[in-house]
Amino acid sequence: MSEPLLKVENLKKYFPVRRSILETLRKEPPRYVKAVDGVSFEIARGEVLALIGESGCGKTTAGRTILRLIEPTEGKIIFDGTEITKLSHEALRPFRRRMQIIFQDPYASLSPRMKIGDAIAHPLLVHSLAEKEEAREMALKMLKRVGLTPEDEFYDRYPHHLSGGQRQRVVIARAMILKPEFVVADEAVSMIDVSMRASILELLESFRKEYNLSQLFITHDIAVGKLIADRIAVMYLGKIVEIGPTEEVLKHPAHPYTAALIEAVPSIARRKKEKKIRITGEVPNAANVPPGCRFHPRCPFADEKCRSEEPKLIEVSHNHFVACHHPLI
Amino acid sequence: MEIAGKIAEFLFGKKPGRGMMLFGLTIVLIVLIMAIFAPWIAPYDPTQSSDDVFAPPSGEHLMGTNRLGQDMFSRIVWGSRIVLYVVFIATLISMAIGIPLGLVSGYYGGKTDRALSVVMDSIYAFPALILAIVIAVVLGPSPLNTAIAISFVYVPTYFRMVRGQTLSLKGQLFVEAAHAIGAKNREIMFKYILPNLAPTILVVFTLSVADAILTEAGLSFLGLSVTPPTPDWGYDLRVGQPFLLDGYWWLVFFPGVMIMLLAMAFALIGEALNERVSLGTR
Amino acid sequence: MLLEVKNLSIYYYTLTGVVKGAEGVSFSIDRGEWVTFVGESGSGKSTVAHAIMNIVPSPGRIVSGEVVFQDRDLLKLSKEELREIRGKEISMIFQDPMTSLDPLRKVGDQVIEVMTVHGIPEEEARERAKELLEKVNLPPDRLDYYPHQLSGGQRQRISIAMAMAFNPKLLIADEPTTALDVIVQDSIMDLIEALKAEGTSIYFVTHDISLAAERSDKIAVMYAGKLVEFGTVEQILENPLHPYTKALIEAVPDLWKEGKVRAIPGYPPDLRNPPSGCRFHPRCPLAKAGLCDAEEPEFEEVEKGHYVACHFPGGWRG
Amino acid sequence: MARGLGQYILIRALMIIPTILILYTLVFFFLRILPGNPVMAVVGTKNIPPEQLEHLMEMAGLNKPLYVQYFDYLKGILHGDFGVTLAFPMGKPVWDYISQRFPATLELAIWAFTVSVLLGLITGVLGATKKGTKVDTSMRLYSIIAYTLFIPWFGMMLQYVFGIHLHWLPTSGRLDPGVDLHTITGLYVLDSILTGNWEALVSSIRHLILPALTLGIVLSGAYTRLVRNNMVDVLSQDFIRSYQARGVPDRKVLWYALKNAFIPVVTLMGLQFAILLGGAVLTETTFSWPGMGTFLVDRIDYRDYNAIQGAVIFFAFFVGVISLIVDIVYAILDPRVKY
Amino acid sequence: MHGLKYASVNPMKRRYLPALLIFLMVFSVVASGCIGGGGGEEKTSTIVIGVTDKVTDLDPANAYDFYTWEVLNNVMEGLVKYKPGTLEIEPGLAEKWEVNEDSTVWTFYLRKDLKFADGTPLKAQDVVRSIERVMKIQGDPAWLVTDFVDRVEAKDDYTVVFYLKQPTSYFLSLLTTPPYFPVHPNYAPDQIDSDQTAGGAGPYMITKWVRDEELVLEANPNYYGEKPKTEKIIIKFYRDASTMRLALQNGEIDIAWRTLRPSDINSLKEEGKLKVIEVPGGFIRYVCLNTKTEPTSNVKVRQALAAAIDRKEIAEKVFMGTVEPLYSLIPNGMWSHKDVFKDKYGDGNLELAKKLLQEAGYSESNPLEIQLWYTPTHYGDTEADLAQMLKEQWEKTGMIKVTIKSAEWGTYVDYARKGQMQVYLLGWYPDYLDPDDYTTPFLKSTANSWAGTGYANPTVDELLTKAQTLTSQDERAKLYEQVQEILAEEVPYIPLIQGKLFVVTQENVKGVIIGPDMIFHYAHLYKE
Repeated sequence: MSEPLLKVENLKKYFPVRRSILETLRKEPPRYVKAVDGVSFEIARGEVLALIGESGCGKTTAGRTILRLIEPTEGKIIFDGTEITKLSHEALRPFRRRMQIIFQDPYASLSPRMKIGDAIAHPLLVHSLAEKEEAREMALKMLKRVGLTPEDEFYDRYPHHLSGGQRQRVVIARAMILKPEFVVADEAVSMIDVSMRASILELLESFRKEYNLSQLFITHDIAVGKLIADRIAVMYLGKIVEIGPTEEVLKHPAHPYTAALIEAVPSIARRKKEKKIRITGEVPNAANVPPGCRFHPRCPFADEKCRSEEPKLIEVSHNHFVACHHPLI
Repeated sequence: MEIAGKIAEFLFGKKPGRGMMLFGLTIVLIVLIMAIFAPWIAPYDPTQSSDDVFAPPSGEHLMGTNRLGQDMFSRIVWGSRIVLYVVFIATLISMAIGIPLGLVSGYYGGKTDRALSVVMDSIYAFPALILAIVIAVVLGPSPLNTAIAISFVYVPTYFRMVRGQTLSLKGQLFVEAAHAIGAKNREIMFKYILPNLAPTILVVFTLSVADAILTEAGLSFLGLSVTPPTPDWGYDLRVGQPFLLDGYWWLVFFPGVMIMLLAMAFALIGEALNERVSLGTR
Repeated sequence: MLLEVKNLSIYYYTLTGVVKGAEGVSFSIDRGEWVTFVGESGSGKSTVAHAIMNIVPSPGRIVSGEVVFQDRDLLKLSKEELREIRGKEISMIFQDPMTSLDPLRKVGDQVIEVMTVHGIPEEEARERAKELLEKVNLPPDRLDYYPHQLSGGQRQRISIAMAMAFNPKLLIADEPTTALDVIVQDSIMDLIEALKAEGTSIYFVTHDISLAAERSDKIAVMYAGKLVEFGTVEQILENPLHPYTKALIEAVPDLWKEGKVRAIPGYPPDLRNPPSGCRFHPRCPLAKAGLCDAEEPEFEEVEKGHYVACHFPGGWRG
Repeated sequence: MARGLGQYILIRALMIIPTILILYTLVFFFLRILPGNPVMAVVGTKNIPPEQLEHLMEMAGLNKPLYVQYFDYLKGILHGDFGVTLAFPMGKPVWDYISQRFPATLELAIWAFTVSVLLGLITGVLGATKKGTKVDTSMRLYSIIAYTLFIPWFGMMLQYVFGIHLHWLPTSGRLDPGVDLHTITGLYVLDSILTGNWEALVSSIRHLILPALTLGIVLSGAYTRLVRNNMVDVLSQDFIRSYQARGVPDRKVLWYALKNAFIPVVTLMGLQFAILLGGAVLTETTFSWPGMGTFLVDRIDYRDYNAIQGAVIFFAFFVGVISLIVDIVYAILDPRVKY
Repeated sequence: MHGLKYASVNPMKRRYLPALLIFLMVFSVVASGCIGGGGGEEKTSTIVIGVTDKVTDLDPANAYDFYTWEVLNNVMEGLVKYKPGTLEIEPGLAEKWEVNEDSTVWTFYLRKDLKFADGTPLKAQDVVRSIERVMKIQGDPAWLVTDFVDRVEAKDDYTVVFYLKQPTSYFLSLLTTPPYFPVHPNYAPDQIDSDQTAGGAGPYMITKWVRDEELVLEANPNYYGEKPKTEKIIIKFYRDASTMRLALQNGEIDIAWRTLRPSDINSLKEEGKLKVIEVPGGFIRYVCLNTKTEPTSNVKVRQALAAAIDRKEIAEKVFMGTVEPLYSLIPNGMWSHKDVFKDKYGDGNLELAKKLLQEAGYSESNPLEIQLWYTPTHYGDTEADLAQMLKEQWEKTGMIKVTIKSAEWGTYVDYARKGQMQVYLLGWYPDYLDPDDYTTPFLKSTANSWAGTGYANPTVDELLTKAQTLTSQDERAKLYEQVQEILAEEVPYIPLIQGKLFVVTQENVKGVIIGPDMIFHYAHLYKE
């Protein structure tokens, strides 16, 4: 395997809990929400890694921290051999061109007062890749490329004239105009109507082929992950609990949590299924992470060891790692 | 042409509040015309006294004459200049200070922001008219000084509005997206945040103009705005007040109505704009 | 027949025009039956749900139709009569658990209130509230919490607890799990299923057809304010007759299905100005000029209990 | 919880200090920009020899360096000493004035405030529940017109109609001449009730009506608008429909909606109170109301530094206290607020 | 039918109607209460007087404004006083007095039956204590004592001797001023006691004092003289003339005293429902001209300005006939008064003004530019009109351009004292009624620094000093006439008008007596 494009090592992001004036005065120790608590993975060129987890598991924070839209607390982010964790903002700018992000909410990720054509052209101007006219031309081409035609008509529209699916195309166009090598797609389709989702996924897939684009695809929907990812990583409370090739993980989930997730997903193809694993309760607050295995309070198999000792990622089959004392395989 | 059409569409298009908008704009336009063409519109010299004192409204004196025999209509016409001058200078000054300060303060945050916010909040929370009175008295009566006194109390209005909006816009995804494409802070502030503030600024502008008109009138009512014989609505109202008891209602009625009509016109425009703005996005 | 909706139309009189939120919708629900309404956002599935309760939010108005519930047209009842039915005979849970509880009042007070407004004494209501919470797997002390102190899933459980207060004949669930994670979604679905087991009919709204697949008895597919297909789960999923239904099934990523998903081309129409003829024709692969764009297809029973509104039902098979 | 609230109040109260400091500093230096001083105002055109002028300046403490004057006064404030007047008369504690004048303003403010909130609630709720109808339109127009009423003009019109024309109500002052009232709080209506003085009660209420209506109506416009918009907002929320769907009677639902709509109104109240105090200056001037507003305007005429500073500081303090109370009320009303 | 609408619920009506009804009920009760009792039952023993002036300081050692002096005159008394309505001095607390030859030692013999309002006896020592107190406190009006009195002694319980610094012919008129009034021992001995209501030995005593709101006077039971005709006088303080006039017309007060606006007086007179009583007053208004700075340092310019003024027009238009034109600093009707400005320039003499301006080098193309200052509140609302009128009159010459400026009182006075204004308006209330008080403070170079005209003329200084020490009125009159001639020639001041006083009362009020001292003695008032 060649050198990975992106390498993340032991990434952590702790947010201090905003203390009230009283707590500050009482000198209570600061508390942290451990949104990302030691995450490591690699993504090869052209590879899609799906990061899956329930809301609040830290997957979104992880995505943003990797792009340094949020400053990491600890850990290393190595992009194409360069550690970008500590780069100054100025030094980071060239990397911004090569790494992009697509957000979940297409309504909020475009400035309401900017024509969508200008929004797409702006990255070119920011990185001095083109003059105004040229940028416009390129933006027009990109509009056509993402299927917003007639493109010159779309160029002058404002976001509120567009539907959610169309906006997401604009967002993708804006990210892709820089021909990035890596993109974080943060729940890129979860706010899009079902009928439209597939086409957005197709669009991303086409760029992947064209640019040999690596993707970190963040989603709560395993079915979507299955559709596009080469590998799947499952996150729970700030940690990756299982990571491996898509087929392998879905067919043979090693972590009880992964298994439960898979079983909870509704399906047309397998309507009346037997439930093997039932987990109860909800994800605890990331400010109070349970000791030991952080999944133990909800785990049907938890024992004393799980309550005290934190499991490490171990390889259960080729390239398939799990952090569990009692893996299912 | 196209832009003009769009502006016209924005202002007069069949949208909610069209009636309010039209009414407001008409009045503002009338007052503006009065101010610009005062020498041609006013039939008399507004400062010239005559022996024809306390004449009731008639064909000769549309709004009657005052105790010195000055033509009230001419004074109202010329008075529009002072009101507009004071109010617009005041609003411009406060915008010129409040908006950039709020933008930078909100965007960068930090200790300066906190200190500035405390100062602005303190002034903001204090009764504006009282502060304006103190400042106006100290600076002495002149339209420019009045404008300064008024602008002083509106700086925090703009500052707080812009700062608050900047703070919330700063957390929006599209700003994060701008970071992600590598835009610089200056670009983000002026290309992404400021344009999104514009509609709110416009609304606050019209509302603060409406408010400033009343503040100006309040200051001149207390005799702090202009020196006679300069025609000024608030001042004329003040000097006309004692004569209300003698039945010379026109001395009080017309200046008062003009003040409120103009303020109302701006408030109506602001209200209509507000509806358009909240309708325009999303 | 528990509920029979006949020719129901709801329009929204907005400032920018009249939005025909739902038009000519007819269907019926039997006792103990679970009917799921699927469709894209804006297809009218929630609007119909609101109309059954006669709580269409302003500026919406029910312009025609009947909602016959246990032989009474709900739309013709007096306020007081309707109030008696709401919350007792028919319960409703809403999409967003964040906003469907009054943020200023303790959830307990809200739960108890459902009972007291229907004539149960306060003390008894309090006791029953505790039981209800247990039923939805919440500790009774949650009664003293404010909504913001609960998670989304917990809040939705509270909503269900309230809906269960009287063993309603009908539960209207308007996308109750959209804002929730899959595991929580699953447990909420279990609760609704438990309610069904006690004899309650379910009117379930979702945009996720796979969610409909698992637990419903019948599926109703809505498109652009119209009911386009209605039938049993098997009929709809295994033998879809409307091209939209088929496209919808194919567009959903499914963990257990191999192969690609296929997007539906085009965009849903603007309901201020819906397309002529069949509303789906601009996106339909089968559309025939001069027919589909001119003539509105009838909503007809094609096989027993399987209704469809299409000029070419199942036409892709050749 | 209770302890938390107590400490919160304390800390929140401490935050009034910077506000006071900022306003004091502003006013202190503003007052000294132009030549002239209170001693001059006292002396006026009187033929007073220079030595005596010097003596008067010394008595007023005006010949000390500016920074000394600045800190001296500040020191006094810390001990609750607002200094003494420097003109007409010289040497009378400013606090005596404030304690005499403030209750008048407070009484006017309370009544005007009540009028404005009541009117705002009634018109706002009316507008919201009949959204889109003529009633709604008229309520919105009411809001704008009320907001743009020019206080002196409106006051004069009321004086003209109810005083001069109809002779129903007095047009100035707080009590009829010759009505004896033993003051306890300085709030005449309250004092009348406390002392069982029926004559004073009627008299003081009659004097209050016109100024309180003037100020109250003008300020109600903002409430109308806010209540209407909030109410429209709240009424469109799911929990309202959810109440309806549960069979909760409409009257109760409206009450719950009102409670929710009222919370942002509470936050407005603090600010409105400040505006109210500003408006009180004009109202007091129009109705010869012997309150803080007229006091301030009079003292500005004399350039009475200490009195102006004292009044401004007191206003700042009072406004701070009001906003503190508003915050506390807010925290009590809204369980989502953390402190 | 169409969803739930609140329109048909109407809980509003049910919820708020009661509140509204209660409000309306209260309102109507209150309103009708006033119709019934608005006129009030006749309380003949009480008279309510409205004023817009303020009582600043109840301590005669510091009070130095007209209205406060009036109140002090009603609750205190001096050793001598003016006979009501005249300038004739008559015995007050002192039943008789003696003066030495060069009028430097004055001996007064007190009445034996003197008591303060609370019954405390008043002795010579109290007089001495009071005078010494004034000298110690050094308040505003202290110079009225310290400039003249060297020391004061009590020979026995009933004899007081004043030793003066220099011969003072008009010492008795000084004695009628409040700084010479004996005060109750309750007054703080060596500091200002602004809110002290113990008073002195006057016909009234203060029974209630709410600053800026109300002052209640009741007849002093221990007063040596005649009992006041009205037991109780209530003084209501108004912020402005309009509200006072309203109160008068509304029947809330019996008398509107200082100061209604000229327009109010005029229309009340025309209306004829109330009595308007006119009293001459010693209050004068004049223009100050800076003799030190360009262009008013040029005497021709000053003369031209004086010539162009039309006092009759001012009196008519600005003051609506409530004042009379004044052609000298010494008021009309006071001995030695001469219409010097009328004789020299006439009224509105534009020709003469133009001629003088031309002589000074100005023309229509090169106009004289001046700044006219006024102060907006101190002299009332008419001040702005006065400034406007002067501007118009001066600009009528075609050779003058006037810019009007204004400053608040405290600043205005400072500007004046520093000589920073060019042409400005001031006014003068007499401290004591003697031509000296209308000349020396203006023209004597050692005494006129307050006015800021910078005027100094050794001849005038000499004339004035001489006039002060002479005792013969005829001889003094000659000197003052001479001074007035010089004043008209050199024009450091241009006299404009002299005020009149107006008392407007309800029909049934009788006994309004105000003398040349302009003090209203309430003791003579009564209602019919």
